[in-house]
Amino acid sequence: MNTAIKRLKLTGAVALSSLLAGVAAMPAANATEELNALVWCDHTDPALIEPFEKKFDVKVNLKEYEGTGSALAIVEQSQPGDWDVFVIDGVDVPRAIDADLLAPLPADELPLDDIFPELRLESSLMRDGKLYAVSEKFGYNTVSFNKTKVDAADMKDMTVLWSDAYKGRIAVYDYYLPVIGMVAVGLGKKTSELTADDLPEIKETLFKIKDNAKLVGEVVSSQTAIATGEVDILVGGGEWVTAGLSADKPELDWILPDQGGVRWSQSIGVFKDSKRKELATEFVKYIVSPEGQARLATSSCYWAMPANAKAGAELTDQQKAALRWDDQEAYLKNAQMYPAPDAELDAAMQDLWTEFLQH
Amino acid sequence: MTMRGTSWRTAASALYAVLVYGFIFLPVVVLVLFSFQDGRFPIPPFEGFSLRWYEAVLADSRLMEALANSIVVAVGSSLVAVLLGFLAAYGLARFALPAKGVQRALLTAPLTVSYLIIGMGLLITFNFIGFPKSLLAAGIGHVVINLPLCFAIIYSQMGDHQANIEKAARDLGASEWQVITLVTAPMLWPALFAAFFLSMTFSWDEFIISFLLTRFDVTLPVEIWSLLRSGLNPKTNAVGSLVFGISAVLVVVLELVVLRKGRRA
Amino acid sequence: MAARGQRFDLGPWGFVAPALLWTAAFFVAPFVVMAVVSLWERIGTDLVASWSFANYLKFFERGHFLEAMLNSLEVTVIVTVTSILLAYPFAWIIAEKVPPRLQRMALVLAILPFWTSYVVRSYSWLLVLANNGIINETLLSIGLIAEPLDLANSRTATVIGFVHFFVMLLTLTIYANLVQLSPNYRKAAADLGAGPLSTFWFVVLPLTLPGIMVGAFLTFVLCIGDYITPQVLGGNNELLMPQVIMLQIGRRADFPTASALAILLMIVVTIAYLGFARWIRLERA
Amino acid sequence: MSATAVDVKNVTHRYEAFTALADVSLTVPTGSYTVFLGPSGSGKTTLLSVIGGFLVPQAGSVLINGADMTAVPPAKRPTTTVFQDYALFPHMTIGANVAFGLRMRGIGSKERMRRAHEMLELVGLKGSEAKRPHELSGGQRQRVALARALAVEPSVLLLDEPLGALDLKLRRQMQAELKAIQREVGTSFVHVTHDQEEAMAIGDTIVVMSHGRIEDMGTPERVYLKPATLFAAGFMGQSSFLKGKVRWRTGGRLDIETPVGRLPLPLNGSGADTGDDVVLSIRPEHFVVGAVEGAALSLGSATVEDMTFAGAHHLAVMRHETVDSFRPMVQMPQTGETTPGTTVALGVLPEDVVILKDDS
Repeated sequence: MNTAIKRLKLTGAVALSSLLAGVAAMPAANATEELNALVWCDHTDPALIEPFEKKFDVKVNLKEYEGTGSALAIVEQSQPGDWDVFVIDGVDVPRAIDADLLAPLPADELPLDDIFPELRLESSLMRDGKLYAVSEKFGYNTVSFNKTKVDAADMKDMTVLWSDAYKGRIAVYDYYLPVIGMVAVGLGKKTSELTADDLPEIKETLFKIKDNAKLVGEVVSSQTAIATGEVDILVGGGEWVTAGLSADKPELDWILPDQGGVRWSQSIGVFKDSKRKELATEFVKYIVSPEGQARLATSSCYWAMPANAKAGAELTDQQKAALRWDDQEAYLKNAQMYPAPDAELDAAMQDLWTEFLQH
Repeated sequence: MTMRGTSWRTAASALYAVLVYGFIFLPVVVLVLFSFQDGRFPIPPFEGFSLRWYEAVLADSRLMEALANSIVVAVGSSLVAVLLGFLAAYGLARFALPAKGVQRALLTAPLTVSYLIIGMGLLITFNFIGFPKSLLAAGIGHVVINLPLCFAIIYSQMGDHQANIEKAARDLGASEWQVITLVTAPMLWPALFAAFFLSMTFSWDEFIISFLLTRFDVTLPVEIWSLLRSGLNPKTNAVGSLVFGISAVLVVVLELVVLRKGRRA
Repeated sequence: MAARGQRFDLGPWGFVAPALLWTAAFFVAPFVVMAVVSLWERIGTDLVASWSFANYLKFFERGHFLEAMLNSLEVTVIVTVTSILLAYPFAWIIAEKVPPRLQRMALVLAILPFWTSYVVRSYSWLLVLANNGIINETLLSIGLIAEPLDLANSRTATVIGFVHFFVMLLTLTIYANLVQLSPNYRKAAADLGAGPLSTFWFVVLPLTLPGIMVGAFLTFVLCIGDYITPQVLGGNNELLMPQVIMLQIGRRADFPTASALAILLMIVVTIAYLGFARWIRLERA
Repeated sequence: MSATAVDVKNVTHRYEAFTALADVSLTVPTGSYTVFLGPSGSGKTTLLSVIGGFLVPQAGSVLINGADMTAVPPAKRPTTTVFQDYALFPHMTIGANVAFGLRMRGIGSKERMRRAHEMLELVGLKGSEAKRPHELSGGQRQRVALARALAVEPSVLLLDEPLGALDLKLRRQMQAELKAIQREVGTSFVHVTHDQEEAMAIGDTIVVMSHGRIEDMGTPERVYLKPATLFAAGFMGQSSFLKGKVRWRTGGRLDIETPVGRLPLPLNGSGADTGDDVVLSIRPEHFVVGAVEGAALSLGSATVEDMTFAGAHHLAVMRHETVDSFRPMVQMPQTGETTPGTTVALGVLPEDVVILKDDS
């Protein structure tokens, strides 16, 4: 008995100390400096981050979020200087500039001329001649679908989503801005001119979609739903849903309906209160460089078009096909930007969205 | 009761038990099975056996870091919770203090409040006083939820018999400190261990408080949550199966070694 | 007999104070802060100390908040009742039908899935319940159904996910109660002429009721405050209170509204506690 | 060493409305075996706690070996206690349990173990050092508790109902052993019990307590044969009581009027005086049954109502022929023809009657 207990104590002590030793050794990347970035999930791919970490002997801490509102909420819950790099929706950059969050970028050090012209977005990203953020990735919130189960021709008309043709076979991406934008486009409105007066009609349409929808989900639930056959149509989907899955699920496709679609674009900037602005700027430079762009375009969370046209040289043909590299000219023409509501309209849209979820 | 009646009842009981066990283990079996899926989707059909998702998990430095963070928080917060719970239980069980009922109610009150609300309260408060989101903040939250549990478990084991044993130690010349370290704590070892173990389990699996209160140094459940939101693949199954495997072995070993012994005692 | 504390006055507060202070600082104080903030308002990006009940009024004015509370209550009640009904016979079988030396093993086995990560467990249910998940595939292949059942992404899925967790928890608590029961009670009842059913109904059930109620209350508290299960399994087809609260925090940093909702949720739990109170002595549980 | 081990002076202690000790004074001679006897709630355990230092009385003082110990904690007193539930440390071996007090006194482990070994040998548990409390029987645990308390060589050993948890046979055996051990070590023992047979078998002095007061104190023989109070007479063994009134007292004799007639009695140590109400107490074995002759006084006759067999003798409960309230309990021979319903003549020798003040 006695020895059994001693043995037990010993085993326990050994297990615990080895555990603690392991824990202590764990944060192996004992890099000298750290960079804190607030990002969408595509930036968390080690294949994207590790080359930068190695080159600058730095540890990049990444916090992912979905939706500018969440990002601003996170910033609000932090202390000044906590954050260095900010990846934010292009249309929301003015909000960030208004809130005095961003620092000007050295425009001459960035490959601005290589950015697709539609993505330069001077009106949003620049103010008083200073550049505050640079576009890095873009794509579309339209309709993804399973072409073995759904007639691709049907998908050309967005109104099919609120008829009951595909009742119970639809999933909706749970992010209010693109989906509200899409519906607005479907209703023939301009996303850039939305006001509170447009909301009732949008609400009515959204509720019709909800009646047809099986679920409303974030990136993974909606991806899971369409990949597992839970649903056949994903409203708000696009290449970011299907491109990464193309190898395993060739039957998944996406389309820009005749009414058009919503184009999203991410941009990247440096926080004004950052204590490591130089390093942060280096990170921005890396992300918009052709190599960084190619890795970002095909990162694990979701694929989408790089903003830098030169990234094409770094991508394989198969990757480019999945991204529809060659169709971009036509697509860009038929897509509108995300809505960029002011704070009041934004709150109204979020309430609308909560009601939509609860409908 | 006839023999036939008895065996019919036994068969019905056995069937019921098998069904409930099936229900309980269904998600676990599916989880583990599809962690070996040789394809991108953890759903039928099973395409073949592969360990690639386990490799992916072990190669994922963020997951491994989160695992380490979880261990630190679970061990650390449980130690604090057990220590505070033990001291409070000792104080309340052994001394004449005013308003004992109120004190006990206060100490156990967090049991009746949802983790979400506790986490949110801490988030807002820390935000106001400028205490940064961190592993430490999450650890503090975990102590809040585990302290009542530890207190209740230990307090329930401090009866009159135990009081007499402490009295005997004092009578034989032990100082107050010696009574606690040489008699009370070792005597209550099973209760202390149970409290620690339960506390570890809860902390290990706790999501919402860690989610609200950490920034980069997230715990494993929060990292798994991020993993879930960033794409569908059997990696989630693999990490879930790993966690389950390790914990299950630990639990069974504890059951066989420690609790068996405790029962004999 | 002996007066405790009159003799060894080495500052008994020193023992109790750390835990009390911890609870005061990290439980009571945050709650007070939350109560204060709930009277403020978020206007635009600013927090305004407006000292009004606007956030509480919002709860009653806006249908979707109230609806979330009702959904939460419905789901929680369904889950609590279903879990008890499933777990009681199961615990009884383990306590009565399983040979004593195997009982602990049977019990450990019954709660082993506790130790899969909670988040992963919910996700795993999503895969089990999916249209081409294991349940639908099995039912289809044996020809029991022609079309896949709509199980995932619904209230049903949320309830199943919850029930799975709480059946394990309740089996544990009910079993503990059943084995504590002296076999002499049942012998006495049988001796006095009660059949198995009346023995159960008049003797065993009333004696185990306090234990069941403690378990039921724990289930209630944990269920009504949980975010993960409905978020992963519910498919956003309806929102429960924790989801609405998280929406306020996560998407707009509207702490005043979130605080008000949290306090309302706490009031509901407190009412439930009072309902359960006659059975519950938490600190001795 | 002082001749008085424990000197309790005017100790009073109350728990809220309940008076546990009311102005209690007593002395325990060094090297004696003293037993506190009384029903539960009589204050005997409280008194032991006061001596052991677990309780500071609200009034009065306690001297041990002549030094005032009233407010000294137990650890600093030359007393140790054997608890009713033994209070063995469940997580320690028997050896470690016995050596605990020595460890607290900073004695080296070798010496401790040697002493523990000695003590275990003394209580008849040689070689049990490595066992744990749960491996021992109740009687063995009791011995360990004794060894543990004696190991630190206290001048006074306090035993709080030490035999209460044992079965009767073991109890009688342990009584003898306790007494033998006490003689061997010479330590003063103070033993609390509610079992009067145990008290008589074991004590040099018996202290009978009731309602926080000392009712009687003396050798077992004295307390049994000449109890000082009605309570002591009733609590120590069985007695039959007969009320009476002292008609007159002359010299060493009393003439007492009772329902069964006038009884001329010697004083028998009583302080009763003319006009006092008294109670006469008679032990079962002191009744003279059948032929009441010689010096025996006649008490009239009584009918046997019930007989119980007590091994060495029978015990008869009787109803007096003329006095309904007098129900003598009478010891009858082991063998005999007396059956319920039989009427017999009763008598008693004058010197066997205990005359007590009627304080009811």
